[in-house]
Amino acid sequence: MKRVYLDNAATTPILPEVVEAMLPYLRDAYGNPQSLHDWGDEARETIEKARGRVAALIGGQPGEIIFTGSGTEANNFAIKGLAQAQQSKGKHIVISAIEHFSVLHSAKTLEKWGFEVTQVPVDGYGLVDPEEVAKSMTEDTILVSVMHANGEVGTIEPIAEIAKVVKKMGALFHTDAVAAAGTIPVDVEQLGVDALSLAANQFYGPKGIGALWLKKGTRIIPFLDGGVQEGGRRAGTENVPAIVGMEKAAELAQQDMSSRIQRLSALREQLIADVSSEIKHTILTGHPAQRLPGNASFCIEFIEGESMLMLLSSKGVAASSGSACTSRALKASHVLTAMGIPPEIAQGSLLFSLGLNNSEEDVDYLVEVLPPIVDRLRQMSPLYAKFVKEQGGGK
Amino acid sequence: MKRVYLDNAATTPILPEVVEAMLPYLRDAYGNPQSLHDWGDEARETIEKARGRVAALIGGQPGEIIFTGSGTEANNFAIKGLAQAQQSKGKHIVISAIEHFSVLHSAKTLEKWGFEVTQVPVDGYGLVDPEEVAKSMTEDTILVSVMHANGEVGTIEPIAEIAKVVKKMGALFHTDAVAAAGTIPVDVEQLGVDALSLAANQFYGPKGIGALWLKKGTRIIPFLDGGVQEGGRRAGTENVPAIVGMEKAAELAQQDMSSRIQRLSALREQLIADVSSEIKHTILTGHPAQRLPGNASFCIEFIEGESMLMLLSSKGVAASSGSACTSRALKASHVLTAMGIPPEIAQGSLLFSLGLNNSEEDVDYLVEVLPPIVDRLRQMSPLYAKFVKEQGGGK
Amino acid sequence: MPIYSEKVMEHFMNPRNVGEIDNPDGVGEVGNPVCGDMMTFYIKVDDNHLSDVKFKTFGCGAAIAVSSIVSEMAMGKSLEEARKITPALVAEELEGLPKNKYHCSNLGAQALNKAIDDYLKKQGKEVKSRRRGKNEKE
Amino acid sequence: MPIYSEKVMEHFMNPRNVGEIDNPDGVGEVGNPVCGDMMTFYIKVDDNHLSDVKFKTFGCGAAIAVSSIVSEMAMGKSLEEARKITPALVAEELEGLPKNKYHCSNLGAQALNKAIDDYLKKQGKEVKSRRRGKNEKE
Ligand SMILES: Cc1ncc(COP(=O)(O)O)c(C=O)c1O
Ligand SMILES: Cc1ncc(COP(=O)(O)O)c(C=O)c1O
Repeated sequence: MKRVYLDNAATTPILPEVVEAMLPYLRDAYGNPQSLHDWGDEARETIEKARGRVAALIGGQPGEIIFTGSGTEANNFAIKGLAQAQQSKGKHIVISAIEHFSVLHSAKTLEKWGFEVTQVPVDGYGLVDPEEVAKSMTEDTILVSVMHANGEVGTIEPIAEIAKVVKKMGALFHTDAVAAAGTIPVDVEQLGVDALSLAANQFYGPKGIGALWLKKGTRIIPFLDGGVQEGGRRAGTENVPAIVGMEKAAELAQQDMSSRIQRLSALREQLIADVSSEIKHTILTGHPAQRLPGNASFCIEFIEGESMLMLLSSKGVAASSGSACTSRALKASHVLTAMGIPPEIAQGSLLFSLGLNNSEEDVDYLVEVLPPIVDRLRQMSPLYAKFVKEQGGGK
Repeated sequence: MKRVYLDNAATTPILPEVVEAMLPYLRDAYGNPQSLHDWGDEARETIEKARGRVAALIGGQPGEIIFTGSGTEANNFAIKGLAQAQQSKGKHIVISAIEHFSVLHSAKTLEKWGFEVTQVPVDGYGLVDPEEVAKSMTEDTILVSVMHANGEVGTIEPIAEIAKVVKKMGALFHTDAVAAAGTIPVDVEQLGVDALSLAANQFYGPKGIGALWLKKGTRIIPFLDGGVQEGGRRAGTENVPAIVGMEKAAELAQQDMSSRIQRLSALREQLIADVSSEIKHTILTGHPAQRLPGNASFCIEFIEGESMLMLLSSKGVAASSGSACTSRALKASHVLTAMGIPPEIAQGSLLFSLGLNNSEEDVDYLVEVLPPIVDRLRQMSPLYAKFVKEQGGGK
Repeated sequence: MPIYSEKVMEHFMNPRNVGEIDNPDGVGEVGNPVCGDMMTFYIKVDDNHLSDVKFKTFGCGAAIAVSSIVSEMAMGKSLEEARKITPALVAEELEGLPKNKYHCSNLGAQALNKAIDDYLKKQGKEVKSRRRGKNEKE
Repeated sequence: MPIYSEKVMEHFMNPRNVGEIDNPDGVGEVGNPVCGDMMTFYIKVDDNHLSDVKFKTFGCGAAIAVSSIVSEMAMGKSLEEARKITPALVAEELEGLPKNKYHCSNLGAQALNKAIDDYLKKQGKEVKSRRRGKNEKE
């Protein structure tokens, strides 16, 4: 059976070059970067070189990169560590309503710790309005965090504009660029942010490795307490092979970024056009233009996401959904909800995220298998039956 | 030049079988265990199988294993998460004076959060006395953490005895078994603990993966906030290849444990005997019998550790030291200090940690190159000159 | 490791008795799309037995499989026996359901029960109607 | 990436002027083993110039390399010139030192200065002794 992976937002495959780069560090170069001998020297040199390459991907300085174990950890570190470091100045935090759970739930923890958190709403495209951010800030605001791009609906936020209003009000600005870095151009200087999270498994690097870029001179309270690794800011034996993998992935991402964007955007446009024309009552979610190159996210009316995923899976196609039924907690995606999408529509959420190993054929295959699946589920759907009756009645 | 790695306490090499087991998950099986499709199903199945094997290594149940990004993270999670979950019952924590920094500094953070921490002293061998633990506990004590084995001096603590007194007093007991699990038999049932940390890179598995074993029913506040991974207790995309690596390493460790212990203990005894007889004024640190199989730690009098490491390194030998000069903060190891070793003696700290790829030849080589190094540094040492003069004067 | 048992998958992939019944003797609708799942059961009753059961379902894989197996379990049963199809029985018949999907097995049993209620209510009504001679007009 | 420069390594591996001087003209001892490093410098002075410099050092690689280069820098210099060997100069001469090892370059310069102080003090003493006719006895 044909197998088509259209779930690159969940995790990308690792590029063969990246695995090759990691292998020596899984095999022979096993030293601990903290050790005072040849093995340690080599490991130290290796991760310092990697730090430079990862910094270069986002226009930062090597000394500003702190490696973490995931994007989630980078976000926990940034939100909790920056808030704690600033708490003598104020205890108010602002985040957007569509942040990833690793930001959202870190902010919830801060609330338990006595901080106050304001969520800024988004519009129907998932866009954060810099004016809204300004309005939500007070004298007491020490930290604002708005994600660079949303992996679920693809919308890219106006980070530079938001940064301007945040800096004017004198707060720190963090952006979760886990879905953006390595995929679209991200430059910390141009963005004007103080901290930025990224993760390798979003740009064809390995799992288990992320980074927090922290502007030089910015104080942060360590999240992982322990040894003196990462300049005393993130304890734990450095994950050398994964760091090397992130380095290689960053290098390739930087090198091929524009051609990747071109290819993926073209595929995405093809997918969006074909799905929209082949399947009636389909809504494109997220911003039509300001969106991640590989992101094609929809709501398919009258049917539910999980059952679509299961039937797609039976045809070898991997995708994802923000429907309530696909979440452990049985709640529709907070992102779709914040965008004002009614719950019964959000139930039909279906996300295709294209990646480097997708081709036009994959899109063609999807467009071949998806309509019968939708048909079949709609034939089974009491909602669709009602709709048809009402339509018929309306004739 | 001959190269001899005697720094397995810093990190072990990865076994070839472990790398082989990881490769498919670095290459083709890149799915995210949270995804609802074949790629996700496979990844989920893979980590659940691994959970069982890792649990088996320490006599636990699969559902009791929470994978983390390192031993450090497991310790941060345990100390902070258990204390926070129990804080309505009391705010007093007890740890030993020789805990790893990831426990020690997590406890410091708890102090900042309003908890009170008592450090239990150790004897000259680095042993914690269960009686001392009992004495240090109060009505308000909610959590006690004593490490299973100390990686620096090799001493193995009487965990089961300590657990008894802790449970009698009604507190939770966590043990940092990072240096013990996979190296010596560790059984959570026999130990009677509530939580136990372990890390793969201490038993020939990959870096960047550890686990917290948490007794069923024990409440903990998540450390990494975010998604619902690991039953909602540890957010972040699961590091599938590393988890598989840990699984394989755990399997091999369990299977070969007694033969490994036999081999390493024999090598260690040879090393200790030879170094002690070849080099005068050498002190074995840690417990002479109750010690990790591969650990041979000394203080070499009149000279300093870093300079020994550098000269050993020039002969291809990798080792480590707890001297002040080898630490970033220029403080002698708190472990040696807590054991009552005077600072000028602690400066001569030298740790050889043997591993699976060491042979008798390696020990012979060490015993050949070390004495001239010590001689040379003693010839340079004003302390040694004084000692010799005093000895001469005493004749 | 698929989240569903083979039996769930089999019923999801090949659901029995999908559809509506023209002029059903009873209809039961439970859930709503806002909560995630919605099921409508249609029944035909002959001689106090379910001679036909059909359903339409909006919802997850579990909801569809539950609907299918409930329809299968109910088919041909007397109304009293059909009432005995509990959520637990449904889950068992499906060789288990993920914890967070148990509510789907509730929904299936509920929808069937509601359809039977509806039938009984209609029966009562019709009897009443007959008394008022209303039925004859139709 | 070794933590030390090549120059540090070269001096550490092949330290110049290790040892003691019999009947030195001046001795300077700084540091103590409790803090980590200890250095003793011995000097011979001829015609206001350092005709010989030797040292013994207990300490890290940096401490040994610093001792070695200080001894080399001082050798043959006039006392006044030798006084100008500052910690910064020592670090520069060694092509840099890790931040947490700067104190070692302090120690080296201090030990040399102490030895010169000791020489000058002894000189004063000896002059005084001579006056008292003490020196002749020896
Ligand atoms: C925007 C964003 N932030 C954070 C994360 C968390 O990444 P991880 O689960 O790899 O830690 C994700 C994951 O997809 C993401 O899309
Ligand atoms: C006893 C003990 N606990 C915790 C750790 C921390 O491990 P890591 O630095 O890999 O997180 C170590 C590391 O050697 C250790 O020996």
